[in-house]
Amino acid sequence: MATYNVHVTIENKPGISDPEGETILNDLVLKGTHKTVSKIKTAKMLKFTIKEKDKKTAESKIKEICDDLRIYNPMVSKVTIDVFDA
Amino acid sequence: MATYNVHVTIENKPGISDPEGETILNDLVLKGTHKTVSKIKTAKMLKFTIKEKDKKTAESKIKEICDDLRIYNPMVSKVTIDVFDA
Amino acid sequence: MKVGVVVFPGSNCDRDMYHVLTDVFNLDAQYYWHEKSLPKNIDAVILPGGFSYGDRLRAGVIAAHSPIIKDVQKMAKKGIPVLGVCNGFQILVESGLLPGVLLKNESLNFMCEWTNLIVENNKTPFTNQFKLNQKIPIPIANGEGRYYVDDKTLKELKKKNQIVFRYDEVVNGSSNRIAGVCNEDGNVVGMMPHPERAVESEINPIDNKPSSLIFESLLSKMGVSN
Amino acid sequence: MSLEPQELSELKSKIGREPTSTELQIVAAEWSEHCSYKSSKRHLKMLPMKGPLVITEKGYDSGVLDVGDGYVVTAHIESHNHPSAVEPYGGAATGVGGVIRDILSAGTRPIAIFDGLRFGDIEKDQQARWLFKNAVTGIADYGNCLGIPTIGGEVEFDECYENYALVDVAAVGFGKKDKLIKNHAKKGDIVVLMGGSTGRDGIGGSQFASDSLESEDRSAVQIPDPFIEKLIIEAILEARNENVIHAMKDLGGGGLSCAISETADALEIGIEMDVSKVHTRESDMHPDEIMVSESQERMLIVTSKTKFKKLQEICKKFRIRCSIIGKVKSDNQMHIKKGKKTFAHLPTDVVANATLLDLPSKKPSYLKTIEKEKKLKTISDYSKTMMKLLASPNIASKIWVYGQYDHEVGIRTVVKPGRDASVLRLDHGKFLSVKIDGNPKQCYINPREGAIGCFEEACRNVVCTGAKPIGMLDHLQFGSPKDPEIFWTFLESLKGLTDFAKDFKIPCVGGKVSLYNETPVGPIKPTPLIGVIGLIDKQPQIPQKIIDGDYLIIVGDTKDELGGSEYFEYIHKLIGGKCPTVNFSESKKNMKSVLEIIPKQLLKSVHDCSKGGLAVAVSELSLNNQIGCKVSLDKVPGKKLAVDRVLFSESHSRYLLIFDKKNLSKVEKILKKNKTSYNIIGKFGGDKIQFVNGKKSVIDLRVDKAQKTWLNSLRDLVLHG
Ligand SMILES: Nc1ncnc2c1ncn2[C@@H]1O[C@H](COP(=O)(O)OP(=O)(O)O)[C@@H](O)[C@H]1O
Ligand SMILES: [Mg+2]
Repeated sequence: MATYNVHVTIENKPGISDPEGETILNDLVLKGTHKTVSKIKTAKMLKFTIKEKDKKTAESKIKEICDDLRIYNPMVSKVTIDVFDA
Repeated sequence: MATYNVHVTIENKPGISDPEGETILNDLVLKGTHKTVSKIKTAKMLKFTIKEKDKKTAESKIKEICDDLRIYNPMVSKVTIDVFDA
Repeated sequence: MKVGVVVFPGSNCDRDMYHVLTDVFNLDAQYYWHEKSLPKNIDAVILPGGFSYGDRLRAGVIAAHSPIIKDVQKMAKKGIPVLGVCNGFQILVESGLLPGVLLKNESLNFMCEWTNLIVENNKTPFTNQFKLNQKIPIPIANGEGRYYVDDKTLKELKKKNQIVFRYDEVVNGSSNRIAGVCNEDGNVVGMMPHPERAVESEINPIDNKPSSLIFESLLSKMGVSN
Repeated sequence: MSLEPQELSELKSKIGREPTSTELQIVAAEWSEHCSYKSSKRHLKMLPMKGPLVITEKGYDSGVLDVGDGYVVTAHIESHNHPSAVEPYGGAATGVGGVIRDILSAGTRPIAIFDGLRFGDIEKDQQARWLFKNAVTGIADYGNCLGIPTIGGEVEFDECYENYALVDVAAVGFGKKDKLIKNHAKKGDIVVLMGGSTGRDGIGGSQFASDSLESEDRSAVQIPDPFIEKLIIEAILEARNENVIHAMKDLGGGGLSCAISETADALEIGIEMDVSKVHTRESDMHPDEIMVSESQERMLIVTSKTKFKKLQEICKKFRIRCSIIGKVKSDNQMHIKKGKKTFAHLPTDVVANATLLDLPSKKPSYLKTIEKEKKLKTISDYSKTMMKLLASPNIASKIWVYGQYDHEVGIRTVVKPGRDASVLRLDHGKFLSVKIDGNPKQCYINPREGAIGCFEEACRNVVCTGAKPIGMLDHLQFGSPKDPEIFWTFLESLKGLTDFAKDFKIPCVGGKVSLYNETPVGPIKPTPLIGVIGLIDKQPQIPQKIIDGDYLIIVGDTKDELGGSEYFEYIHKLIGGKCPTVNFSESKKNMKSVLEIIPKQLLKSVHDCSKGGLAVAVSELSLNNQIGCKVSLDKVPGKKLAVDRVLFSESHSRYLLIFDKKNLSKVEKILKKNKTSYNIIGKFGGDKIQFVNGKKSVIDLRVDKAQKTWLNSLRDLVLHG
């Protein structure tokens, strides 16, 4: 058994608006002197610490948790899962 | 000039509690059948799209934006910046 | 008739709802803690507002996994009236009892204000005393109240008459100004605004009669006269 | 965290030996200004604390008022200034949490929150905007999650708070008199810690609140957890109903050190405690850290061994932890152990009672000339001035703030925020009216009259709803007390408040002192904040829609008192002039008349004149009702003054009464009978706000245009800079 850090990034699917990202872009960033930024998207991340026999199991386990427990709402969001050795 | 995707991850500094992560762990994940998870930490991510002459400039520019505009409060949070080619 | 008010850790409109059911409409209401089961002979179930589990991860998602939700699902299937208000609506959506999802308000802020609803479906157990298109002055109080469905689902909702309430004006950016929906059978209703805050004239600065019809509809559905 | 040299030698002589390191930490926490009130306590005694409705009980953190029929109202006020200045979101949120637990400690359910917010100039200063925005979100997120309505408050901006923030929170509770916790304990009882885990966050917090911001310990940040707090509230109220609580105290500044020593001292017992029994967040915490940690959302409970089982059951239901950390003894000592090893063993009265200081005071030299007025620039267009004032951050509608607060939850809110005081219905048919007010601009010019003015203004607001003031909360916020000039302003404010409280027979039921409020450029202006609680026996004055033809009467004289006014400070950038003063007998007379008219249900609306003077007060009525008005300045009672003075003077004790013409003679009859100074000054109608002087138009504004500006300018400023 080994310990893994698994990062789950939850973000809006393409096509679903992200008012928070837009607000940060328009009201904060572009108001200032930082004109080279063209887009901001927000996401939420959950960092799991998990003990499994290998990286692959860790990943599939977390995938299962995300789907079963509705860690993300499939109607509007998607997840990306990245596994790292702890 | 090239376009970069810059991911800014904002999370509570070590030693500072993360009530949201704890609730997700104890009231959702551990209530189910997923006992191999030992910790969950939440973080917020901002994904910037920026045009700069090189990777390094993109990174320092984003760092500057986050500090200037108080996108995070250095007293409680730390940020990690990752730059990717778009 | 017996009405169950389900209480989750962090519910905070449970006592308000209970007061309205018992003191205003003389119903036999009872609290049910989220770990308990619902009795078989219950006549209606209400999921009140609040911040179950502190709205962590997403409003309603953790409570949707509570043991009592299985019972609510059974009751719903049997056709028993179920009402979710605010966080209760979010829980119904997250537990799959109602379609759609509730996102952060477009303003990105919590919004507490009075608004007007329009009744779009007067066939549900909570709207049968309304005329179609009747207006209801009522307060909202939520941070994640923007109802969202994709275009395809929206068409379905319209076709199956599942839109129960719409806002009279744009309030939070919700799809089609939707404020409340029901399941296909019409017995499970979810709404973001708070009827329990609007049925008493003392605290309703506009008109408490329209909101009262939500509860009177339930009474009439059960054949009880108030 | 450390004691001053003379405090250290005092401690040594009191205990007759060298203190241990843990003892030093404990005593430093408890002897800090924040916990011990060492600079202020000796003087606070002057405030009248007793009254026919006041219930006193040892060890209460909140004031208790008997509101009849077996019911009580509790109230308390707190600030979280230093933490909010560096972490506005968490600081403001945990401020709410702290004051709520004080209300809970008495065994009453919190039913309302009030917030008083002060920041630098948000028009110029991006940092002030950031502080403001995040403090508001912090309060909203915490209060909303608890399901306790935030129903009133105030917001003010002044350059003296540059790079700083004052975040004051008051709370009100309600309950049955016979369910109040009667703090008591006997030998053999056990001491229980319930709630969140003890962590390193907030270590050094109370010391931090007493130091100036420059030397602060920046690790003193607390992470709010309103979800746990909500569960604590429900668990405690259930435990109260089951009678399993003997005594209770919330953990605030100074953490366990203060809670243990103060509880033991108040109940005249000893407590032996084992730090290894405390549920900690990290496993390697030192006893010193455990004793001074200011982790939030924790309560200390004294109960008996037999009742503990029930308490444990309740905590389990609400998924909160509770651990027995100690036991009650009869030796009046606090004995802190880890397993068998002793870390501190001190007499509780030594710990809980720091030696009080008697600091020198001296009248500040700036006061000699401040009341002299400089020549004002001439204004050619008062309509423009008026629009500018309506858009100014201090006068613009605060709807952007209270619209983010759930002010309806609990279904008690009869008069909602946005008017004067807010009104709650109670379970026995009576109503409670509450408002908090401060005015540092006036307090700077005249610390005594300014403080009295805040008190009168809060009373006025409560009176506008038909309530009789029954209790007061004060929160005294000043710079460093070691500066004799600052300490003088503190004493003057306190004396003023005392005089008013005694004369009006309004007891002080609670308060707080916050000193060392210093920004990098100097001390803040004196900022006393006053909360007034009023009781309505029958029917509150609920604002009704004003319509065409309604009459407007002003009660009270308008005087040449523009020092500290928005007109002087915002329009003319002038700090100085004559501060408004309260004439006690006039003030009482006006209150009496208004309180006599309201129950007769003759009035549609009652509003007081405060910030921005008569011009702003009348405009607010117009804007809230979307109707025009025409006011004759020459009819305003008082000595003849220039038009700008009549428009913008901030004289106290003035009320606006709005009513249907048909009630005129009845209203006048009461005013005349009481020999109240008043006059009919105008009428509502049309779609313009108009002020005339004789035949001459002074102000002429379109209601719709003015309303848009007034409603949106604060939001636009916050969101778009
Ligand atoms: N920070 C705040 N939180 C909640 N309500 C607020 C806040 N600031 C202002 N309000 C509300 O807005 C209204 C006007 O406030 P204010 O101008 O301070 O009133 P007044 O001039 O009568 O003292 C009041 O009802 C007040 O309670
Ligand atoms: Mg007022």
